[in-house]
Amino acid sequence: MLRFLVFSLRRAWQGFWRNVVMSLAATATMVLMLLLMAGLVIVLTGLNAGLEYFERKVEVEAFLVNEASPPEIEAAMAEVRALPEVSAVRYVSKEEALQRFREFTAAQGQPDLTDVLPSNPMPASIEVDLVDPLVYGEVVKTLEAQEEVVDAVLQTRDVVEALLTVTGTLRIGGLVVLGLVGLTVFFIVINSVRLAVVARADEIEIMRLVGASDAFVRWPFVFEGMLVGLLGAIVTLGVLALAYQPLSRLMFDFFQVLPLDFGRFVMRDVALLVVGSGVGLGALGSYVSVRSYLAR
Amino acid sequence: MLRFLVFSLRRAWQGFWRNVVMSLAATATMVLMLLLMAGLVIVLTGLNAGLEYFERKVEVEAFLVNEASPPEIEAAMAEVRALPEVSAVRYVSKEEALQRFREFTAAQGQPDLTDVLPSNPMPASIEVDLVDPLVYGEVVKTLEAQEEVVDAVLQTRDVVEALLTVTGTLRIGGLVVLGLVGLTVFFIVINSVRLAVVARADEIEIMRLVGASDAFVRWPFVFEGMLVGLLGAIVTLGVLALAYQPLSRLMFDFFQVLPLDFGRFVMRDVALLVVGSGVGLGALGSYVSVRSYLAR
Amino acid sequence: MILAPQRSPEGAGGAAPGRRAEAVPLIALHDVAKVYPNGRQALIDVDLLIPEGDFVFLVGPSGAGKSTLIKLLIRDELPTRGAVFFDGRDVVRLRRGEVPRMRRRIGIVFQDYKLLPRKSVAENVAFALEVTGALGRVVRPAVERALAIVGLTAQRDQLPTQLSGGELQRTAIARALVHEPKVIIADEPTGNLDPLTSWEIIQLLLRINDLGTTVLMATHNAEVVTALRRRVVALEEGRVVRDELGGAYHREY
Amino acid sequence: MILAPQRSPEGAGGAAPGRRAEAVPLIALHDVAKVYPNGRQALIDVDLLIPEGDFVFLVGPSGAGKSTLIKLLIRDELPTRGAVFFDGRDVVRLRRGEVPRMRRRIGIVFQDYKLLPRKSVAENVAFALEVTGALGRVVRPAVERALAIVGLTAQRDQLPTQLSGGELQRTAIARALVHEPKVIIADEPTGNLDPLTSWEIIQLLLRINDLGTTVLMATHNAEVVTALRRRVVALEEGRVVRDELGGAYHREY
Ligand SMILES: Nc1ncnc2c1ncn2[C@@H]1O[C@H](COP(=O)(O)OP(=O)(O)OP(=O)(O)O)[C@@H](O)[C@H]1O
Ligand SMILES: Nc1ncnc2c1ncn2[C@@H]1O[C@H](COP(=O)(O)OP(=O)(O)OP(=O)(O)O)[C@@H](O)[C@H]1O
Ligand SMILES: [Mg+2]
Ligand SMILES: [Mg+2]
Repeated sequence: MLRFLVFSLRRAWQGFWRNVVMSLAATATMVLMLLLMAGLVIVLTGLNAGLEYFERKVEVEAFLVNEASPPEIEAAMAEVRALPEVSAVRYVSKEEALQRFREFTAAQGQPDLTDVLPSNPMPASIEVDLVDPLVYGEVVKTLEAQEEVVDAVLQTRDVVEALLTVTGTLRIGGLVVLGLVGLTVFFIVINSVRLAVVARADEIEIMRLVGASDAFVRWPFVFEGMLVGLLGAIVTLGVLALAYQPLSRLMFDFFQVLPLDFGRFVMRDVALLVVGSGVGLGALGSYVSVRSYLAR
Repeated sequence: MLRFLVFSLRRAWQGFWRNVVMSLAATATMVLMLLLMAGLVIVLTGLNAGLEYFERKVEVEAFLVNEASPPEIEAAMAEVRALPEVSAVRYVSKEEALQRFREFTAAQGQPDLTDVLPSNPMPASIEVDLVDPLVYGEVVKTLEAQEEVVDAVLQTRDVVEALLTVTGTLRIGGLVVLGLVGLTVFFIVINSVRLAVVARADEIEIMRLVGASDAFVRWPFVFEGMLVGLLGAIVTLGVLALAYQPLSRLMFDFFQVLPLDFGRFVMRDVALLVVGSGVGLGALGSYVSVRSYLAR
Repeated sequence: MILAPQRSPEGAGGAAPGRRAEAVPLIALHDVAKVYPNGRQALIDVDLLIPEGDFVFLVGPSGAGKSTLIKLLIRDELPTRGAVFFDGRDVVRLRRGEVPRMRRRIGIVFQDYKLLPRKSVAENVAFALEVTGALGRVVRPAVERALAIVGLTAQRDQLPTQLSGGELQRTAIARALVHEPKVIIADEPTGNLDPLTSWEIIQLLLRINDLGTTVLMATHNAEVVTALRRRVVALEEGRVVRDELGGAYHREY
Repeated sequence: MILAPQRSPEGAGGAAPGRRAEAVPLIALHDVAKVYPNGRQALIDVDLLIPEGDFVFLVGPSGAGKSTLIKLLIRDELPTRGAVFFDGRDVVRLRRGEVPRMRRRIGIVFQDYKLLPRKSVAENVAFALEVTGALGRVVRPAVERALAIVGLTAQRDQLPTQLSGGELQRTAIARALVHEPKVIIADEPTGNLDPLTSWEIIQLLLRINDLGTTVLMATHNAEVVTALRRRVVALEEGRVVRDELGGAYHREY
């Protein structure tokens, strides 16, 4: 068994080099396809990280009555903080609220209307971050129950849902594109491995006529396909490594809000994906192609 | 000459069918690659149309003094309308402005503060659409000169530039992706045509030994490559036609503001692109591949 | 399975005596016909028994069906009608895994050599041993011996494209011998060899036959056939027209 | 260019008389050596003049360099040393476009046939005419005539994979004849043919030669060579060891 494995591996290595034009052509295809896939995965991961950042901004906001005293507010906040759906609770004073509003309208290019107001109209508020932006649970009810402190709870449900629709659409769109490109990559790679095997159909036929069993014919080809995939993956990773610096700078510029540890983790996943799909597709392509000649 | 052309075309046709496994494998690759490219072009065109729509919303806004009389306002508007940079001029009354502000804050999920105001604080305004969002020209100066009517001109230059930076980045990013995918498509197609030719190197050698001139060997192969490209393009267009309905619905949902004639025009361009690059790549791939065997 | 031995005594009729008619026939064709998909009838009504240890010349004009008969024996083609037995087993009904095992017991020299184009002479010869699962240390000396026999030691590392016609043919012969098969089937093994080398190959086959290996050889070499006076089976347009012991090449085809 | 005709009277020395020594030699090799990239010396010190209209047998044991000599003539390989002339032109110095034109004037039967695998018998034969730019209405009847001559009319639409060894060889012969070339160079053209068909092919070549076509034929067919008593050039280990008019095959190789 081990002997057969070693034997097949040696055969595969020979086969690769004796067909070197074909092998390198197949490898080149492999590299381009893996790059395409890796690039897409990286972009989508970045997009996803960006979307998550937006989603994390979703929160429940309770406007407080002007008369609420600090201890009352503290008590209300403690009660909310105890809920399992809640990840964080913050107090925003009247002044902070006005400041934020001014910044917001300025950023929107709207004229600052707060100057013409006789007094600060913004209420103080409690901001509640949720563990899952779609699971409100008891949060709203709990806040509304604090009648002596809370004036009104901002029902951001609509906004949240609108936002989540957008991010969801982008995510699904991204996954669909990834799926389609993945399928394309799959077929292209299988196809080019197949072309290389088709060109050697005569060889397979001769081997069989001389008494080679199916396994004897198949495994060297499968290993050769894996070799093509591995080589393709290595080249791809090399290219990605070279492109890493400029690429990650571009990513940070684009999705300014990414968590800092994004790059390292994603690259490890991408490397696994590239090597896995390279080797896997190479093996599968050879297996399928050789099978159609062995089936006869 | 014509005889040679007909002869070569017949040979190409024969060659295609006598290598049908190879030919169809190359065609399949071609189809996938053309689909990838066409899909990308369509998405980018849609994105572009969306961006243009946003850019078109860029405008200059002049807030009017409360005392301005209708004829004075008319006169000011006429003067602005006469400027070549201007594409349209609109009057927005105080009521309209308040209404818009309410809708805007509601859409942003902000509490409606206008209820607490003693009177309508929003000024009436003149909105000016520009032909090119970056060319203000005399517009701002002209408006500011109308001192008895215009209170202040909204300097949206910053906002406009921020917006244009974003759309510009998206456009350039799109073009870069398109360029990279285009290159990938180019190499993959050339590569798979080359694989098909490599497999027939012996044939080329035999033809030459029997006294075939280079042209005699080359042109049937080039036409065969074009045939593969054409067939690939036709299949691709078929797939696109089938996907047209659901695709364009999706596009409208996504970029809700597309001009209505988007689909038809883009599809014509995409069709030309697909056929052109299919046939061109097929021919080029064959030409290059055969040349390497003729050069010997 | 049982058919072949049973029918052997009377099976082939008057035309096919066979040197050791009582022995179990190693190869048996019963009423075989082969029509190729394009309609060409390559074999008709072929009955043939070859006992173990026989030496048989298969002669006949170009296109008579000699190679087709050989292809049926190794199950490269399937008969349209009739049964083909090798060592008592119906070749057509072998299960997938059994076909390679059957082929490994035969040494075949193909008319078009069928060498692996990207393997050297030595590797091509070694291949026939490797498929039997032979160990590396057994393979090397056996290959060298086979190459020495056909006189290709100097060419051992050349690829088929770097060989002369006769060297290709000798490589094919070496490959057929190297695993010491039960039967050697050689399709025109001396067509590209000079008379001297041809005689050496024939002498070799005779010696191997003396050691018990059955030999079936399709040939156009009238001189050899006539000189050796072994069993001659003559095909003409797909039919066995002659099957005689100690025959000559006879009639000028 | 001027060299070949000039050297022709004395060129080949005592060993190479040539039937019409005064005539312009159609083929001339001067001091040719061929070493293959792997170091094998296939030809050494070869001088050979073949006047127009000659009929020459090229004999020698397997691996002597016969096919290599033929490959040099059609510029399939380039000589390591020396010059090869065809019809007064140095074959090595031909410009790109001239090589196909030169090859079209030669009809070649390759030892391994070199048929186009995806073209039928008729298409393969037609190909040699089509490359000359012949019109379709000329091609058809010429192809049919060539196929009739070699007896392959019935197989005209079969692909090479569907042919017997002798049929492949005859297809190659038909392709070499069909465009009525100035020279026919045949490398072992009867190796896979039965004696009767072989004789028919030889007779055909003799008739074509009588009409003025030069014929160079590498062969192992001792019977034919000895019977015809034409010019025989013998190679051994890359050297011309014999060149005589009316020679026999001689020595058993
Ligand atoms: N795959 C095929 N498809 C169709 N016809 C075939 C096929 N193989 C062989 N034939 C035909 O069957 C006939 C017998 O072929 P076969 O190869 O058995 O002849 P042969 O006796 O070996 O001749 P040779 O001495 O020339 O090798 C020939 O006429 C040939 O054209
Ligand atoms: N491409 C090549 N590379 C290396 N060596 C070669 C090549 N072609 C031929 N040879 C060697 O050159 C020698 C002469 O070969 P050639 O084909 O000329 O022999 P030949 O006289 O035609 O023999 P045969 O009668 O067997 O066809 C042989 O020993 C062969 O191994
Ligand atoms: Mg045969
Ligand atoms: Mg030779």
